[in-house]
Amino acid sequence: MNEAKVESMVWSLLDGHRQLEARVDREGEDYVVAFRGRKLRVQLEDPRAWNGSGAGKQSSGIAKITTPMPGKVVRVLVEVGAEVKAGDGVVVVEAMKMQNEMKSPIDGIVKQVAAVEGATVNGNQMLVVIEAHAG
Amino acid sequence: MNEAKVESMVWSLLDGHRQLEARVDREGEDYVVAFRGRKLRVQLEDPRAWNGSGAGKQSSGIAKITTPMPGKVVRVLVEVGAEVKAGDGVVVVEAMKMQNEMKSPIDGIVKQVAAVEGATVNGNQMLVVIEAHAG
Amino acid sequence: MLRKVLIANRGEIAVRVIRALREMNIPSVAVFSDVDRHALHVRMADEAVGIGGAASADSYLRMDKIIDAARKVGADSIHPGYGFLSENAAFAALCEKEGLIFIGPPSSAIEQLGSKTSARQLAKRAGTPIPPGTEEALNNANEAKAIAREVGYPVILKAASGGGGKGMRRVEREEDLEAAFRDASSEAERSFRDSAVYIEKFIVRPRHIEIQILGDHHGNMIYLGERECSIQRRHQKVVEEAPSPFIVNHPELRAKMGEAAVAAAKEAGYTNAGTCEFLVDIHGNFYFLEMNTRLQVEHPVTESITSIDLVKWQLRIAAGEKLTLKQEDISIRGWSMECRLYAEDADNGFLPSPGEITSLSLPGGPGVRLDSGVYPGWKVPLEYDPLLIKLVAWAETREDVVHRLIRALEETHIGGIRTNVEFFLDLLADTEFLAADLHTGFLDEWFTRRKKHEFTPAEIEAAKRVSALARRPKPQQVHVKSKWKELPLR
Amino acid sequence: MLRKVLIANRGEIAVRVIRALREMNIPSVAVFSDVDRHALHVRMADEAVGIGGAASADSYLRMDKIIDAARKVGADSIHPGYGFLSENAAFAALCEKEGLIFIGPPSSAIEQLGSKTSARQLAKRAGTPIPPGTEEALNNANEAKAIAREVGYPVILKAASGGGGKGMRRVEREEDLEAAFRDASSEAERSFRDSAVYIEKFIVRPRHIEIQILGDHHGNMIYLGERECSIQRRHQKVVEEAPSPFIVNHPELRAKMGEAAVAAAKEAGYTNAGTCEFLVDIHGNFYFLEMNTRLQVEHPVTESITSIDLVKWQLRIAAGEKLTLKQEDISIRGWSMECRLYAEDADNGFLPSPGEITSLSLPGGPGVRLDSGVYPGWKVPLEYDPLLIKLVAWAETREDVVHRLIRALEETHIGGIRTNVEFFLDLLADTEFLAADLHTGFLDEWFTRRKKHEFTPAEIEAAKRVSALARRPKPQQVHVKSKWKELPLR
Repeated sequence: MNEAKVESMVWSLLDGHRQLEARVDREGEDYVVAFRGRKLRVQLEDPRAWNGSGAGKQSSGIAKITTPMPGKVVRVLVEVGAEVKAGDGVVVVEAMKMQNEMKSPIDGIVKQVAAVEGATVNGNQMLVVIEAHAG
Repeated sequence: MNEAKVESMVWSLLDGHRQLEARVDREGEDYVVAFRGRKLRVQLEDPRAWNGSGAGKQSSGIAKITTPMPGKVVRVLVEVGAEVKAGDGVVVVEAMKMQNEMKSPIDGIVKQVAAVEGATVNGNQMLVVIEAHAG
Repeated sequence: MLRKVLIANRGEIAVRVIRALREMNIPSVAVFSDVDRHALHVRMADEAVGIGGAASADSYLRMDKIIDAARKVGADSIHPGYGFLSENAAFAALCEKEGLIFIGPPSSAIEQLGSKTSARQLAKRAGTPIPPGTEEALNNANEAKAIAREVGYPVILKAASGGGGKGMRRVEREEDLEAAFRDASSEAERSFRDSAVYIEKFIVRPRHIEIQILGDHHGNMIYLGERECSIQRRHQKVVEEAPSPFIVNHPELRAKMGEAAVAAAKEAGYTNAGTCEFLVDIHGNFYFLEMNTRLQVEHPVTESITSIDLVKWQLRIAAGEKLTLKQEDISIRGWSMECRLYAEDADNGFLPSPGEITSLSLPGGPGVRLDSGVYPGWKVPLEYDPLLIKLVAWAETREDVVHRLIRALEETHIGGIRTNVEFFLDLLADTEFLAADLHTGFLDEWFTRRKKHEFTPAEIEAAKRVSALARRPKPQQVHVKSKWKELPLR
Repeated sequence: MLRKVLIANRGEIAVRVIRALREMNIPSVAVFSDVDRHALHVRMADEAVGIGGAASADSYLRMDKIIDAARKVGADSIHPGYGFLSENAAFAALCEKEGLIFIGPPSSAIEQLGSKTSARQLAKRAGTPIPPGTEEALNNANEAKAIAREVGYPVILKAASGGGGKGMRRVEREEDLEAAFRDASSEAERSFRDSAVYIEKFIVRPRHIEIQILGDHHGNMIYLGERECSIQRRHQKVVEEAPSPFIVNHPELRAKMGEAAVAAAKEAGYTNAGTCEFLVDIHGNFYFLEMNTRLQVEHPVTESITSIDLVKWQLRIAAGEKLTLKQEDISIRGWSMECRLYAEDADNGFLPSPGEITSLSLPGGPGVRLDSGVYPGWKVPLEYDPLLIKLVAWAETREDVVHRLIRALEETHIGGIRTNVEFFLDLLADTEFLAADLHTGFLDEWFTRRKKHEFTPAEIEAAKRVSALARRPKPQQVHVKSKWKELPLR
């Protein structure tokens, strides 16, 4: 494959005569590669356990609720020690005129609340940790 | 004046309420500042004597003929020791389908010929040095 | 002509207005909140005035600060754009009181058309068809039940002061009406500080088709064809086009709807640019929905097919000029379609995605218009609407314009944040979309059948390759002072 | 339809053709010389083939390599763009022989129209008006003298195989004719390897007005209005517009000239897109100048006012499709004007200015079309034509389009090289230009009265300030390996 770096983070690739223009952006640990408007995520490092939005999808163990986007915490709905059911709202984050309620993915006990009402949060910032009921 | 750097080498300036967007590019020792498509040259350093295209305009002393643009030397019309009159062609440089004949600005003797036929030259590269006749 | 215009807005619409002003040699004044000092609309303006904090309530919604800014710079007129104060009758009235030209309709027209119930009454007086239902706010659920029996289910409850889909509830059966009434009222109270709710017959699989109008202060008013905006999510338009594929097949409707829109606007004493929104059922019955008393986001598609510059006409009309265009001068050529490029994660419930645009490459070539409010390096603030760029295409036919938009979207690269570019690429390739079988529920149905894009093996291979290249550390650029060289390195 | 198209060109025109192909779902193949591996047209193509060295003679003019590339990738057709091989009858003939579709007229038409003298003869046969003079090359200066006496001075000598203003000499008086004949012949010999020269009456203060035509392989041919290209320097067009301000005031000429162009093209057995160039004198007499047997650089202004995509029609016609457009379908809307943005130093004899585009910011908004062949970071090679970007604007009137172009030029920033942006800003503000009193010598006259732009004191102050800011060194970014830290630093 013949690679020509045409701009910073942009390559023109020739595979035989086939031409592909690839634009690369970093997103956290990943690389996002775009071909004609379509983006493909490439993980070069091993994804770290218990980090990122994937972690929230666990149905047992520990769930870390993180923000899917930057925004402002407008409401914290739980306290440490509170019992929550899967689907219960835990924190409300607002960005760009939209309010989004973060929900617990599991039944369990609130172990940690990092979210503070009125605070600005980045994408993927941890808000609440919930530990599943044993068994 | 309130200055906001909005991009690399681009400023938005507020002078009271008047807003000016200034885009800066380096060109050799100078800075070129653009306001709405119009470019203004700013010399921060002292201009060096006998360098750049201004030097070619001397009518006595030494004239260094330099290329006003990158290109290819297609013909060298003089040799060291040759006598030239002001207006005589000394070197022909071609770029982008256009041939440009560099002319001597003074009457004098060719002291040095740096141009080589077929060679690629950069902008402002010295081609020929001519010394004016004494007196 | 106007002497100096302050734009009480931000983003792409402020840029749009500034461009019109520059082409007319009228000085432009931007206003900006603290997070918008670096914004594109500020960079392009002749003058700029800071008006306060990042939150809209502290800046772009502060009437006093905006009037004050206009005074300070000697502006004689204010363009409100869309959103923010654009449909605020109190702001228009304040401008009138302060002797500033509000570039829009008179405050009295905004007032009458601002409440959905009074707009319904007005449309009824003008003979503009309205959906069967009430013109007045309901006092209780029992009133709602009586009317629902009369007009037949399904019905829809709507907040009288509403907009943007808030305070709305569709009801299929009488037993659900009471709960829906309660929900709609309380949502209306929360969103608009007005719990008033009214009821209408729900139009099944309707199209959203709207008529652009222009009226001057000399009694002249025309309509400039229609736009179809049936592609909506959460009652927000996403793709707009002109003409409407439905009207093209029912050409007699254009004049009928146009005249109905003009009649309603005249009844309100309307001037300047405005839009009359209709719901159209499959039989071609059309019903007045509401009047938007401002420039619409989607105005460029009308400009593209009529070759008329709506913003320049807004400015001329505001300056008291006569509308020299006659109804017979308005003709339609080709097809235009707009994609609203948003900073949002279209694969994740359209969550907003503010942040820095780390790289930006935009399309060009024939038939492509870009109304952008951003630039590479701009940090999209989280406080405002996530609209980044309007990508508008024009071509000879609807099929051609869809292909042109796809080509243009493929040329678009917005790095660092998530956008809906791929959502549009998928939607525009949909066969039912191409068949123009549109209705306001189209997107909800489409999401369930949406096909996932498959990358080719060559693309996947290439992606890995360039990621590795991107990761490769650059040759170490260590600037070492010369004396360091003399140190003994092990 | 065509199966796969190879574009035997580079720069903005290759990009233009690739965009049309992508919108029609036809695979595109770029070719590139060694210095063009990173060029924009390569980045946008589906396939790309290297064809040799930087010099055109080693790559873009190598018929064998281009045919070979088409074979390798399985292309069935070749679009020649403009320049390079586009008007080379031998290349068109080679394509025909090799069974490849040449997207342009048949080689026989190029052949007949390629020599100015045979084109003159052909136009005469077709009844298309030609300037008084010879149809045949002159044998000597005495023949020239005899004809000059007949048609009257001033006369012009032209190279029979010429183009681009080379081998041309205007002669005012008989005593200058002999020297001019010698000069023109030798320049023609040097430039075109053909010393043949012919003579014509010189039209004083003529306008350059040209007619766009389209013809299919089924005997249908139409004209698509005119373009005025009177703004020239060294016989090179710089600003083009459509319609022509002169024709707008003499509307009967459009059909007359259009029919004359079609007659000449039919006489040559012409197909596909072509342009018939005329000189028009102040009385409205028009004279056949030459036929350009290819797409013109300035085709977008015709596309803008007719709403017809010329490149897509080139492709359809080449594929054997019928021209479904009838003459009565062609109508003109608004006004369009093009500025050719060149890498050149407009303040210094328009010397080419190749080099790296260190920063690039392009205009957008309503009525702006950009046909660009460059991107930020692209190093403009010195081997080719310095055209970077065509900035095309459309608006309702000529005055509006000039103001729009000025606004768009003010939004344009091309850093690192010199361009003619400021030249256009000055020219478009000229009152005689606005008055549309154009002729081919307009620019020469304008240069003598050109006003120098004056910066405001605030701008000069700001320029110094930002230069100082730009100069300020960044905090030293030294990446030191950890073990170095342990070294004893004095």
